[in-house]
Amino acid sequence: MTKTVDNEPVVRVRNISKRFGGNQAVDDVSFDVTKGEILGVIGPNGCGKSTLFNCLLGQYRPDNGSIELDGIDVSDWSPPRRAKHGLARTFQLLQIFETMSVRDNLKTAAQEHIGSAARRLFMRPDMGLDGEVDDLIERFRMAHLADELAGNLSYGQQKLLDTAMALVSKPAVAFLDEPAGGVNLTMLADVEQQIRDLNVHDGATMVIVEHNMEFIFALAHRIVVMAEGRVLMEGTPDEVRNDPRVVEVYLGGH
Amino acid sequence: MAESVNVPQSKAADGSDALDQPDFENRRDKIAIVDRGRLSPSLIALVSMLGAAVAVMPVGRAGFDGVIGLWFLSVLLLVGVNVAVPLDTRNGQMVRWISTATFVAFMMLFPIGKSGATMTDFGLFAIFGAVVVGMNLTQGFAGQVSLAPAAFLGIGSYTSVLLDMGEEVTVAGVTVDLPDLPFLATIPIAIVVCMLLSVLIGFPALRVRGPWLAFVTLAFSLLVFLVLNNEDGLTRGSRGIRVLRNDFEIFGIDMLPTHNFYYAGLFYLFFSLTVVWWIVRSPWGRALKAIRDNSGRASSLGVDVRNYTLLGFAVGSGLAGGAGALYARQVEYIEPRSYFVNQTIDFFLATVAGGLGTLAGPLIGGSLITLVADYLRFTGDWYRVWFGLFVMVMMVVAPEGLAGSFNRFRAWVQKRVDS
Amino acid sequence: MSSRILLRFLALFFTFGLVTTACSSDGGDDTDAAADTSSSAEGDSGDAEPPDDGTDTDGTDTDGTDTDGTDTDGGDEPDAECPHENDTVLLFGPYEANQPAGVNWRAGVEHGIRDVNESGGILGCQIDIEWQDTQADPDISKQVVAEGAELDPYTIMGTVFSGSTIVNMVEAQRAMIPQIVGSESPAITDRAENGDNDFIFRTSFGGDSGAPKLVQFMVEEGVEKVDLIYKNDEFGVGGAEAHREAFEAAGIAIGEEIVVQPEQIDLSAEVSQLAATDSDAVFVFFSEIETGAFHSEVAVQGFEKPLWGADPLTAGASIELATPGSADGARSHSGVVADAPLFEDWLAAHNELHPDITSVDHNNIKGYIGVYVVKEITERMGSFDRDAFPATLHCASITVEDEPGVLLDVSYDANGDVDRESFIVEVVDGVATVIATVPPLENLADRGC
Amino acid sequence: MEQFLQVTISGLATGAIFAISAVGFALLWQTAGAVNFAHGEFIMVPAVLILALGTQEPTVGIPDFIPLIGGANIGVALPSAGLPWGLLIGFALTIPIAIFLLGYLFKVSLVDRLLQPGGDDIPLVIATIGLGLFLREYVHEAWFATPQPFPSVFGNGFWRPGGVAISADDIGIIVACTIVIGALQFFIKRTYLGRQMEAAAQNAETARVLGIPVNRMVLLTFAINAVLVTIAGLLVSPAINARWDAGINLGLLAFTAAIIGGFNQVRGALYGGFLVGVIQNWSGAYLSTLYRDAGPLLLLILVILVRPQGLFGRAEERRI
Repeated sequence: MTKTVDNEPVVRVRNISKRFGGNQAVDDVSFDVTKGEILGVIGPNGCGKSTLFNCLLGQYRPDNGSIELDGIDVSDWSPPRRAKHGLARTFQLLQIFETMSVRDNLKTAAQEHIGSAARRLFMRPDMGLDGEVDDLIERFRMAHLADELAGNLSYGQQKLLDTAMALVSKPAVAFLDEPAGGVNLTMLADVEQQIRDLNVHDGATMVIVEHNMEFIFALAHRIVVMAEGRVLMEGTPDEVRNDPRVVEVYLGGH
Repeated sequence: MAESVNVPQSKAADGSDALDQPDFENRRDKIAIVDRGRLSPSLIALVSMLGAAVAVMPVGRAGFDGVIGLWFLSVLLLVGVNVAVPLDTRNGQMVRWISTATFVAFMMLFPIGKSGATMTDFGLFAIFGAVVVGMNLTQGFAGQVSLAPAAFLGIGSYTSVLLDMGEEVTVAGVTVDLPDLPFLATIPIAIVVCMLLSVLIGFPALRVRGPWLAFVTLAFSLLVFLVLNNEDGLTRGSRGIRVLRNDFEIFGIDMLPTHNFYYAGLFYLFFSLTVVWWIVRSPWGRALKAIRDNSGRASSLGVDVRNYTLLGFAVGSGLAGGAGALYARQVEYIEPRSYFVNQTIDFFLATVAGGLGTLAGPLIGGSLITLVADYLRFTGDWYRVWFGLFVMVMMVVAPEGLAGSFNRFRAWVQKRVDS
Repeated sequence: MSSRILLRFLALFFTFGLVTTACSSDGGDDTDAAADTSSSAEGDSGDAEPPDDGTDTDGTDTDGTDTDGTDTDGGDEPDAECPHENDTVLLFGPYEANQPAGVNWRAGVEHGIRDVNESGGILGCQIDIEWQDTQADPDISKQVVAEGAELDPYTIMGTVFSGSTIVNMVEAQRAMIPQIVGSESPAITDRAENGDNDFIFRTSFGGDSGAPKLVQFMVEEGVEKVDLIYKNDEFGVGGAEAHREAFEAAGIAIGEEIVVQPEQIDLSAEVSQLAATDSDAVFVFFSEIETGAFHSEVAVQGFEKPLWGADPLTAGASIELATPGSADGARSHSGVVADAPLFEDWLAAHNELHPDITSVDHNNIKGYIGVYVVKEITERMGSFDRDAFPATLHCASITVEDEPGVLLDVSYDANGDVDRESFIVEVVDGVATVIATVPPLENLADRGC
Repeated sequence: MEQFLQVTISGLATGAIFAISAVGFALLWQTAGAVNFAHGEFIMVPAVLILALGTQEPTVGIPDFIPLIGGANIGVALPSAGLPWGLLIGFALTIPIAIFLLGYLFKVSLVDRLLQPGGDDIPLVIATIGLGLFLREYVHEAWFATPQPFPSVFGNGFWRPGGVAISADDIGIIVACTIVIGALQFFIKRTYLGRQMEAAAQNAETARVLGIPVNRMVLLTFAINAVLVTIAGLLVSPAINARWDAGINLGLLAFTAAIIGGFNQVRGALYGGFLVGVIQNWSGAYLSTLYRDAGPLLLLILVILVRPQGLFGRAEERRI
């Protein structure tokens, strides 16, 4: 695995905490995301990974802590504003626009990042995105499905589309919540290949939450392990693999 | 709300995050998006509706003679062709354009030789149709219920009439001399005033998701009624204002006679349709559709849900305001009662019955509350009883409305033909 | 390939169908219109059939006398031929089928038509009427009158609701058809408001012509200062305005003025305000619903000032809605009162004809009188001349000697307003009782004649 | 001062009308997630039924349900013995009818079909607006178009202690309304059945796992609502008469009271109702009778904008 990672952090997460009633879902989490890397976040069920994502991307307002993008504090921004400035994401449960075509799904994901609101009203409907979107569809090998309604796709294809939607706008960092979740084995390799491809060729920076260990260990440059809302450890896949605490957490978690 | 039952909650006390909170349920609106914002074959459903209205016009209208029979036959054939030919093919494109052209031509040519009463009815159809088109943008495309279209209709009417009369008005002890503007100039002013007002009330109300806009607009429309009814110095209160269609001339054609005035309404209807069609096919429309499909996901992709929804609401209200300016001339007398909540309920039911999120749906709905209602007048108020029942049954059986049902029927037929 | 040809053919076909439809005119042929009329009259006014049948059979029964009548008339005016088919004259009646006022109006008009037809019709022509329901909705009433005008009726009889009349009278004016209405809003006959409408005529007082009479009576009763309470709609505001002027003219001071929302249910704040003033009397301008609540609340708070007001203050419906006994002592001015001894015979005949109508009121009488006004004016003109009708009726006086059917002497001013003898009514033991008769103003000269 | 007391007391009485109208609306919203825009009509229909079934002079009959069958006059006439027996008999007869029509049938035919977990609530809003129109126009066409007098169960008595007039009806409705809402609050919070009901409403899945018959609990909610609207019909109609169009205003005021008070609290409807009634009367007496309705409306808008959970609602339970 070639590691072409700059040391400059593009996203800086500091002391994020979030409490639901009596339950400390996320407890003082800090880490950096460096440009060009794939950062894996793992941990047993209920360790607060998705809550962390929701805090980072603005769906939840954290009790305290901050997130900086390129040195700008975006903690008070609304989710669309964060998205426009390069923080893209997917959700744990599949979230696509089922009644829109694959092509329209991708255009929707891309259009808000270019032009002004007025241009979006008065420009041609495709906003010059046709070529770009078609390229991506081609690369995801869905060209034959481009005009199909997204709801009619198979689950694996939908998952792939979901991931593609997070990446089509070329975000600074893409937060992917279980891109391999529920995808069958034949598609899995495909998903893995696409993600690596985007990372290597386009230099896309990604933070990936994943339960499929094999998948994440193969992809990630660095891995953050969470347990009970806290960061348990941080390191390369090899370090994580060999750390006894991780094993304990997983066994204890079950 | 119901959807919240199994959903993790935002704990933000002021709720400002809530609008952007994703739906973890894979949520699909019950109101299916069947039309996809294209000029659809459901136009034909409309054309046949109008055909029916023409054929069965009550008292003093044309009987069911040979010509009307021919018209019916044409409509039936048009419907048949629309059902049979797949839209995606080149023939399908042609069918679509023929259907649209037929509708436009019908609306343009229909008045020739028709009586004044018929055209009063069709004029009202054109104006109310435009209101329902706007309401459909708010409700069908932006996914928010506005219960203020009648209030905006009223604001539009009064704005336009007061500026047109150019009299002295007194509000809260302050006397202002209003300018005497030409009628045509007051229409855009009415639109802009309504849009500004709707932004003013919509911006805070759309902070959180839920039926809040419905409640706020309901309260707003009651307040508007109170102001219209009570500000005697401004609106002359419950006595109302007699409106004259006197300074309305386009290219030297006096628009005062009922026939000519119908064309003004029709033009405004086409204008509203064009605005909505343009928005729906533009990237804006895609964003609106994405919001309706899954607002949480849309917001995470950079779609500013609040702004888009607000703009959908504002444009819808603006269209109602412009329609109000024409409505005042159509009925030639304005009084606050015409803009009470029961008028809103009519618009609302028309929007739903016609078909949410479709382009032809509002036209069908508009014809239901004007043309068809006129035909059913012999039932007294019973038709309103059936209308209420019809809406309930429709929400249960076919929530996509008449236009949507037609599309579904068409899809069903084509599936059968294919296999 | 062939489908494209088919499509082109279809396109041509549609265009043909479209153009021919669009160019076909409607309502132009008399025969068509008449056929439509008769069929819709049968289909639509189901409950009106008995009287219709009655007139038909009466018509055939009394054929001989009829022709006699026309002969004598015809001697004077040989040209007078009936404007509509089958020797009839067609009227059009827009009315509120869902409101007692509208139903009563229709019953009154039908009663009048029956009586006129039995006595030979107008200039020998039997009256035929086409009814349409306006649902008490101004917009719909406008549409209904526009449609009705296309039947080319001789006159339009209705509507009763002021809010409707003020909207639909534009259509009658445009079609130049005289319109006889039961509405009482002052604005209807105000030439500044109604765009110089020559074709509108009342059958009873407008709020403004009734006012001076009542005020005169109040002066005689020694009232010096009065509080006004009225509801905020066409009826209340217009009425209050007319009475305010009358009070000022008569030198009665006006104390508190309180405006109430239509159909307001809680009047305690308003009543307590009224109780606190030093006026001698309270003048009330409410409809039945508010009046009922008002009587009840006054009884609870117990102030002793006499209540004066318009028709609804003493109307049967208001007394019914108020708590028992609370309406006693209230006095109002009424144009025509069904219970007046003068109308006893008329009332008996009316009840016989329309046994299903329990609350016969002034609207029935107004409808009845309206038909006879049309008859008398037409006979004065000697022909069914719609264009001359307004000029003839404006400033005309019709006495009971001229035409017994008008029940009371009546005179019209130049705007279509009426003046005649009227009544002061007081509620005694829960029943509205006439306590005085007020003579007409007889100042038509002041009102444009 | 006298006037202030007078205005405040009658404001409370009017407020009690709003409160008793609002409580059913709040209950359905809280426990079933159903926003019922036909709620005003739900109060009007039982009032009409009570009148039809129980007036001493059965002038109002059962309407022509189907024109072919024709009307039947089945009013119950009873001798009066100082108490409005006919009214109470009518009330008793109406309760089962209301539970079936406005509870069971409403739930089964509309709510169950239109309100799915995770679904949108707009279809139900639309359908209940249609239902409101249907009920209103049906009563209008089939029964009567004019307001019908409706006697008060508390009689027409009144007292004037210290110059302030208080009628028996005012006192009766304030007391009855407070008792009914208090009892409902007690039932939900303090009884086993009530807690089961609330649990079923808050998290259907968990409740099901815990063995609570969720469906039966939701049905119970609708039945309670039907009883509440019947009581409301009995209590409010003396003041506003039995009218086909009473539902429009009642519905609007019920929304206003429920939202201002906080719709996630049954108690909120009580406070909201009293608040709306008193504010209305105060603004009528001291500001302008023209804008007596504007006070509550402005308060409503303000509450929605600033504190959507209502003045007395609990923020932490707010559902978005």
